[in-house]
Amino acid sequence: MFLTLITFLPIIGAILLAFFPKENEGAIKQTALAVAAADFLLSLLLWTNFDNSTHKMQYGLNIPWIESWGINYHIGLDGISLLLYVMTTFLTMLCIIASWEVKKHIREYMMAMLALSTGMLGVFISLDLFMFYVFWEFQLVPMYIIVGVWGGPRRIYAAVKFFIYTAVGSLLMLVAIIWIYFHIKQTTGVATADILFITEHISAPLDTQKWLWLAFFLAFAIKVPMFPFHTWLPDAHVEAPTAGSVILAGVLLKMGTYGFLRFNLPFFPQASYDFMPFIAWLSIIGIVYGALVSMVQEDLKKLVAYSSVSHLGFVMLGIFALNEYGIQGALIQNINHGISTGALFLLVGVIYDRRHTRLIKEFGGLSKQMPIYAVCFMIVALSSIGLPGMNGFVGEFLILLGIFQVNGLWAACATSGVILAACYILWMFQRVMFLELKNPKNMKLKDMNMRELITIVPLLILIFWIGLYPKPFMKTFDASVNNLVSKVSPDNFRPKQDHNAGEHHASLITKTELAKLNAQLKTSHN
Amino acid sequence: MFEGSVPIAHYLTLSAVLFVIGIVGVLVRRNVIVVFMSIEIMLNAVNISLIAFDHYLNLSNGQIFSFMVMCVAAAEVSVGLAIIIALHRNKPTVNLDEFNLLKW
Amino acid sequence: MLLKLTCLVPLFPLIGSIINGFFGLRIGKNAVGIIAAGSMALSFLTSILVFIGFLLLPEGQHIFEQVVWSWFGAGDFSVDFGFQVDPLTLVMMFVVTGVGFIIHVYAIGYMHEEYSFYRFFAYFNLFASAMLLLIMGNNFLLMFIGWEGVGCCSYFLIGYYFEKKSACDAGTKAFIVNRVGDFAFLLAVMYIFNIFGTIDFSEVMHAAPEKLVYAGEAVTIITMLLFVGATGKSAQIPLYTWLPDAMEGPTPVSALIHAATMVTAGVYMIVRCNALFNLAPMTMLAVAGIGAATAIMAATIGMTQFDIKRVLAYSTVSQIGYMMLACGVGAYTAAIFHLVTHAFFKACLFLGSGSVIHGIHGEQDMRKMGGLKNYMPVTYWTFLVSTLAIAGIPPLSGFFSKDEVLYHALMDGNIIFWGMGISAALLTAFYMFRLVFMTFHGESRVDPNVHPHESPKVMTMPLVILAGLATAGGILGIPLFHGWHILHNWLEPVLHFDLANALHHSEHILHEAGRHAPSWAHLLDPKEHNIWLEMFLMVFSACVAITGIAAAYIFYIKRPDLPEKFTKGQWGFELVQNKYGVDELYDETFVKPTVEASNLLWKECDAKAIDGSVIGTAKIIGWLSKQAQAFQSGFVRNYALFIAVGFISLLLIMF
Amino acid sequence: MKPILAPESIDLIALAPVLVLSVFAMGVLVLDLWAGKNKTLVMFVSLVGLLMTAISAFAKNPIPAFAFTDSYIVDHLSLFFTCIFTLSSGMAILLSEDYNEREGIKVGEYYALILLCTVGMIVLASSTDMIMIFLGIEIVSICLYVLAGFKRDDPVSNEAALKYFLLGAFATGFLLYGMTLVYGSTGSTNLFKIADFVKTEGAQSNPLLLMGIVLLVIGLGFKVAAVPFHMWAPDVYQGSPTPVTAFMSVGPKAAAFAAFFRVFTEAIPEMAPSWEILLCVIAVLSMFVGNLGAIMQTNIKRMLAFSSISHAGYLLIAVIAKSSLAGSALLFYLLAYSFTTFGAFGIVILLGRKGQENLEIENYSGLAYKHPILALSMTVFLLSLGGLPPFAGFVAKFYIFSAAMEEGFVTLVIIAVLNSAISFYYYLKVVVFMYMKEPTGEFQISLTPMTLFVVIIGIIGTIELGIFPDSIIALTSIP
Amino acid sequence: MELLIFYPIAGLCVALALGVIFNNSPVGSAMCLIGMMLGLAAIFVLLQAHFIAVLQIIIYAGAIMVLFMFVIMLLNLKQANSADWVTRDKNLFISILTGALALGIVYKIVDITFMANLDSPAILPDTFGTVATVGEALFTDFVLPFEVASLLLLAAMIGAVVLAKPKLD
Repeated sequence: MFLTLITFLPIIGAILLAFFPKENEGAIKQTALAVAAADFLLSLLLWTNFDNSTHKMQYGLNIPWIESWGINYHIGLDGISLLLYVMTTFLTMLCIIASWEVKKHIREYMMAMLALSTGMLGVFISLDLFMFYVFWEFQLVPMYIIVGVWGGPRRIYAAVKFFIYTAVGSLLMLVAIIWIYFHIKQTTGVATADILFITEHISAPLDTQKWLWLAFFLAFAIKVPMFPFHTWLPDAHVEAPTAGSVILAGVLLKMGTYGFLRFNLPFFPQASYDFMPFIAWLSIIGIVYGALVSMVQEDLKKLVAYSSVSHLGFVMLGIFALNEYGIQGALIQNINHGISTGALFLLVGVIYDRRHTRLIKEFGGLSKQMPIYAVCFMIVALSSIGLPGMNGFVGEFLILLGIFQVNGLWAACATSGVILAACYILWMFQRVMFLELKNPKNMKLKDMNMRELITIVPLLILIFWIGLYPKPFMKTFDASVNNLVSKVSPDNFRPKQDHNAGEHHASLITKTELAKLNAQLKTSHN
Repeated sequence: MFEGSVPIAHYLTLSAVLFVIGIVGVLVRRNVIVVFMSIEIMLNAVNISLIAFDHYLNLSNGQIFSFMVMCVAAAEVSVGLAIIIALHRNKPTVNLDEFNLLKW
Repeated sequence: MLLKLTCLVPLFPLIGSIINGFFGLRIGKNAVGIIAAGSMALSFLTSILVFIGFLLLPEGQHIFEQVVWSWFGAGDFSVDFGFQVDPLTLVMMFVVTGVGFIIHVYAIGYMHEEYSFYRFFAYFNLFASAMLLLIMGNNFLLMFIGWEGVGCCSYFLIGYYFEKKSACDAGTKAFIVNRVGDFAFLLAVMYIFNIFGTIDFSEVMHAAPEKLVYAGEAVTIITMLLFVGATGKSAQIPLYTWLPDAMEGPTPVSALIHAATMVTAGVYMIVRCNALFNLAPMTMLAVAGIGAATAIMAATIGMTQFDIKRVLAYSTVSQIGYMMLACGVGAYTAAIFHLVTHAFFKACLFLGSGSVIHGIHGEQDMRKMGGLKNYMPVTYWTFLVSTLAIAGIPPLSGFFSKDEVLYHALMDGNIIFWGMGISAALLTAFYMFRLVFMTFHGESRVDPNVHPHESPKVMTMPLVILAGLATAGGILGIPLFHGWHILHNWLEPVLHFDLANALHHSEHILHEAGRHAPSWAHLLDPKEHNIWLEMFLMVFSACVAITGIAAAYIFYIKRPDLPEKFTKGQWGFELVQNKYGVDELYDETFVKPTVEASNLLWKECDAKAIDGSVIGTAKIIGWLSKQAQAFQSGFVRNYALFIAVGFISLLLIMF
Repeated sequence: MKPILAPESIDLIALAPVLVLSVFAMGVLVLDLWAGKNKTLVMFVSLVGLLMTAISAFAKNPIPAFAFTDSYIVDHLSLFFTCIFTLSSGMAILLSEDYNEREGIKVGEYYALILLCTVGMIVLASSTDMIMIFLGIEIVSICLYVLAGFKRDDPVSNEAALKYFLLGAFATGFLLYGMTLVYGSTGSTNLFKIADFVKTEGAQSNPLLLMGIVLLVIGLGFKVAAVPFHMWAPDVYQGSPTPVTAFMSVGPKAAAFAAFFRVFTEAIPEMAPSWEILLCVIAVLSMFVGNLGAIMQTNIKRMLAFSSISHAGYLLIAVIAKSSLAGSALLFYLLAYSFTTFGAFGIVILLGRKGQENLEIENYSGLAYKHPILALSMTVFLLSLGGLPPFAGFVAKFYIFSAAMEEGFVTLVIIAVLNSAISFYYYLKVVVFMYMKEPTGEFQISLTPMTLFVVIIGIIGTIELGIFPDSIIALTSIP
Repeated sequence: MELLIFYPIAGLCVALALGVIFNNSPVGSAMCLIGMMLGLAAIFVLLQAHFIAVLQIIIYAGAIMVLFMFVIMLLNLKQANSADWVTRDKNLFISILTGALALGIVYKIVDITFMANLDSPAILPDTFGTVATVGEALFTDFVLPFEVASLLLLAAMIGAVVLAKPKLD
């Protein structure tokens, strides 16, 4: 019930705002902020009361919704969704602060923001396929409006592209959902779309599994976005208003990775295992490709957008390592990307508000004019290239560790992304912040004001917190991930002897192999 | 050789031929009235097969049916001609191709 | 218990940097300087306390670990935020904190004119604490924090004059080149975890002989990767190119980061991992080879440069080459010994050069110097002492360390390494004295309207101290009597390695895995320490050094015209002078292609191919919709026609 | 000669809705003579008539009940359809009130025709004899011919009427021919008898029957505006008075689908293998042509016409699936569709004013900031038409797709799904204009009560069916 | 005997039908149509559907055609303008297509018709097709359609009035 309240609080707020007079902008903004902040604080309660020891769904609520189809209003949080949930409320709050200066149709803007928030929260809590789909599609609309109304010059193109592109994927997922619904109905005789139940009972033959897997994959891969499906992202990011980009990068993309963890892996473990190399290579291409392309961007936001492609490649790689290291790394990297990239977008927004351009060549030498800004930017930049001691490193290392367990080559290719990340971020930083302050337009730029600092500082704190002491975050999903891994671990599928040994541990004994030797010895004794 | 009755297929063929002639009429003529007549031809053609089937099956549904068809035809004619008159009021022509405001 | 203070050692500079970073602008320069230097002093004193505490440890315990908190982990992987103190760490701690403190003091004087004084010291302290983290971390990842941390700080400090393009480029270059090394390091760590299930130094080193096969694939790959990491940090072939450019930074930075401490991190890491390297003869060969090659190549370049700091930079590269050579032949003690002495005299040299530059208002070209010894005596004398030390003139520190390296190169390595080493020594002596002569002797070529002057006390005192250390540093390892060798005995617990046991294990493992083990018997036959040979070598290398000096004297004092004559139009010289064109080579082979490829990817692949296909689909749909519209001709006749066509086609489908 | 005995199968209770409504229709005609200029009274009477019809539909139970020698049936399908018809006619009348006021259509016959049309629909939905079906269709069509041309002074309206009439009559010919052939090859006009005959005699391969089916497909396909028999729809929808357009795109379509469903699932389910393919082709074509055609449109009525073509495609999927679940899906879809469509057309009407109908999509620019509520509801309707959750359209689509999926028409469902992705484009286009463009002209919108009322009903229905569809689903589900 | 009567009449009907659609003047077409309908009546007689035959003459040839003529006169359509023919202007393609189409359809239908094995005609009683028989069916089994037809006509009537009235009050 509490969870329901938190989830729907924002949209209630939005409806409330509808009755505010247009002119009374102050009140509108304050109310919106109040709602968002309240939501965030309440969601913090969820975190503090969360029981880390179990993978079971918590704060669950399961009441019939469409009885004749056996569809329920079934919600709950587990380790995988908790942090994303909290991050959503958190970023929503920050975004509302960040868009304090929005002039045009402020009321509609805030309403859209809050509605969007509910949509995203709903995605993370729903434990019923039908309900999940409802939220999954619903949140497109406010985002579409935000991009399309308050965006840049090509906003309409970007918005429509975003909407249609995402919709195409999701609709195929819908087909898969219906298929599963009937499959379950036939096999178990229960008409239900309950995710947990399905996870328990789904037993499709492998080839069907693969088709279904692909259907889900398309939906999520477009959302993530994975390599060949990423082209909507730069447009959307570039055109979206600052807050829009932050939400887009911070939460919407995570919904894709979340989907992989919630559906593809548990529903179709065998298929996931079979598709592992395919995903791995796509992710690796994404990592390198994203990095290379962002290196030559002239528009700051575009650069960040492509860097997201690269980062999300890491996340996907981690998920499809199919072991604790990888998946935990992926989850924490989700959060990290939300924080770092979100912060980057906020910072880009700061200079965009002042100069109304994002072209790198327009800037240079800013750190002389706005030192605080430069410092914040530096910290965020370093965290996004994964400097150890900052958040980025924790995730990336775990992910690479995880994928290394599977295949050293993949790990090596992926790690090269680390170098390229340094290249594009530092080069960009140099061109924007360093060198002489030539452009007269930049001569009298103001440094960050209080409001902007308020939006950035919490993120900076998080950057170091997660970088140096991520335990409080990581322990939330420990149990859930272990449970997940126990389901999807490749050992369940691959022929029993560990063929890693054959390939690249040639002349050494891995832990597993030692264990096996001991086991043999024991058996020989008895 | 002139003994025996006409095989039903021939009646059907006749009706088919007339039906198609009706179609062609609709397709090739631009005069509303004539197009309309062609449609009447089609209905009549159908009547033939209805009766023929009745004759073949010794039933009376077909005749009822064709009776209804005639009602319908009458109704349609009245309405249709009314429409044509209404049209003519605004635009004194019966050339179908000149009614071309609505397209694309 | 004193050892509990360990965690404070890196903490003090960190606090100092935070204070300076946030409030530096308000509290004024003096306060900033005091805080910065003070924090270093504090951590130096703390290290002394830790040292005492370490000495008080019960007999046989040679390592102390202090876990501050558990950093992160997943599944059975977990890594602590913990420090470890052992003899090696202590040595490095003293070098870093001690030399670091001195250089901080010097910097107060040197940077005094700077506006963003506080920024400099914030970075500087931050660097110190990162460096301490690097050497004190008790596992690979913590070391990696320091490892990247120092890289990052050096990036800031090289780019300290961020309005100079060259400075920014140099900084970025340094960072990225280092990243290449880090990339290998990271892979090595993962591989290590894959095998050992832990990344704790002590555990890994302890388990190495049981888990790894001597000369096996795994250990070779791991050590190779680690070594690549080391080449990145320690500016060895092929990743050395960033170090000379790094001289864009302020001189104290060059002294502390690019001479005394950071660049030696690679050597430290290899010594730290000696247990792994001992198992990988091939890697060792590579280490030694690269080291020797770097030593010679850098020395040759050093002979041809005219920028005083660049000369020193190349000499640094070449000296680190020595250390690598030592590591490569298994003479870890020698490596560390040379590291320490090098820290002393190279720091002194850099600071001296800084003092010179400061004295003649920022001129760095030696051709515009000369005859300065009268203007700045202190600088001159200290500089001379350090030069003698690096040239290897007994009884200065450099002599002993370098000599030990060469001895081991001959004994444990082979004659080629020794040959390379000794020739490098010759070149060193030559170009260092070339430097001295061009700078301090001969007639002044200084720009007349510049009036050279000696630097203030705060800058000269450190010079004196360092010169003293450079002189006396040799005591650490004078091999007078067999086995009497302070450093050697001190480091024994860290470097102890039982080869026989390791080989035994390897055979066992291979047997288990059903493979056949090669015979390693010959590796075990003992080598005796030949005191007389060592004596002979000492004398020989001393002569070599003197020869070098003499050559330099002839070239730059007696017959200043000779260099011209020899170098004029020599393509060889040209080649060497522009550093064998390695920078250009890298530019052509890596940088440019990458950028072009990226542009291609973006403009062609992304915009045209991938996004093109998306937009193309949309276009196709639009076109189709135009067609669909075209049917709506508005003629009843056509509509009827469609019905008829539909009729016939349905009939065709049906039948 | 012996006297003719009235058969005992005459059952006026079963026929109640038809009787009530026809009585009211005539009543309205008579009333119109006295009512004079102000037609409000007439309107109310006809609304009452519709209400009573809806009630009287439930008079007969238990259902299913047969009457008139099995040529008339009262079952779940016909009952629910009757409700949909009355609802849609009611909304149409409400819409017409203000519209007619504005456009100066002050004729009582208008209402009488709508009522008669509704009678036709009811007959169509509940008759199980081809003759009845034919008559039903004809009643509906003739009323619509007239209604389409009701703006007599407007050449566009006339043209719409003419086109509709000529093509309708043309298609009637096909339908008739088809029925004839079916009758000839099965020896009966009664759907159940036909079914029996087909089952027992195994006439699956009888060529005459097959051709009859083809012709039936054409005739009915024309009524539901399925490709390639759809060409009339855009023109007629655009030309007719807007309320009539709304009415046409819901009631008669629904009725035609009722007939479609009855004929194909009750008379010739045995022949499914042979007609499935035909319907699949038509359905796919309808979806594609409908959506593609809509993309380029600038006139909103025309756009909605094309979209209704594509919806016909979706609905055909239900006919193809032909399970009882499909029937329920059909009902639900049509209900949702009627709410949504009437809401949308209501707003279209609200935006127009005398002499300037504002039917171009450009006219919607910036509506969101002048009349946010209107814009929002329009958005809701359009998204619901596109099938976006949480609105009625989504649940309806989900329902139909499920039905098809259960019968194993996966490919068909995938095509449908992709089509709704295309459809988002043009639905969003309107949203783009409303929200993302600056206003071009001034809006002079008089929020007339009746129309507003319809819009509100539409909104309520759309959201209710979208978020809490359970009750309705329970109603629609055929036992 | 039947044959002798059937084929000429059938031929005549077809000819007249063609006459309807290929006749330049509407009046001519109407005349042909009347003729055709009479021919059909004859064919109905051949089929012993006397009642329908009569209706055919009364309703079609009588009422409906009169209506047609009436309208033609009302709108006094003269010789159709030359644009009346599709075949006489650019849309040649369409017309050819239509011709091909027509022949195709005819062929197809006839083909199908002969495919069906319709060779066991029932033995007809004398009462077949008499007013009595048809009437009885009409008022027993088909009473509902009969009634509904009245509604149809009502609707048509209203419609005709509404549309054709010179001016609506």
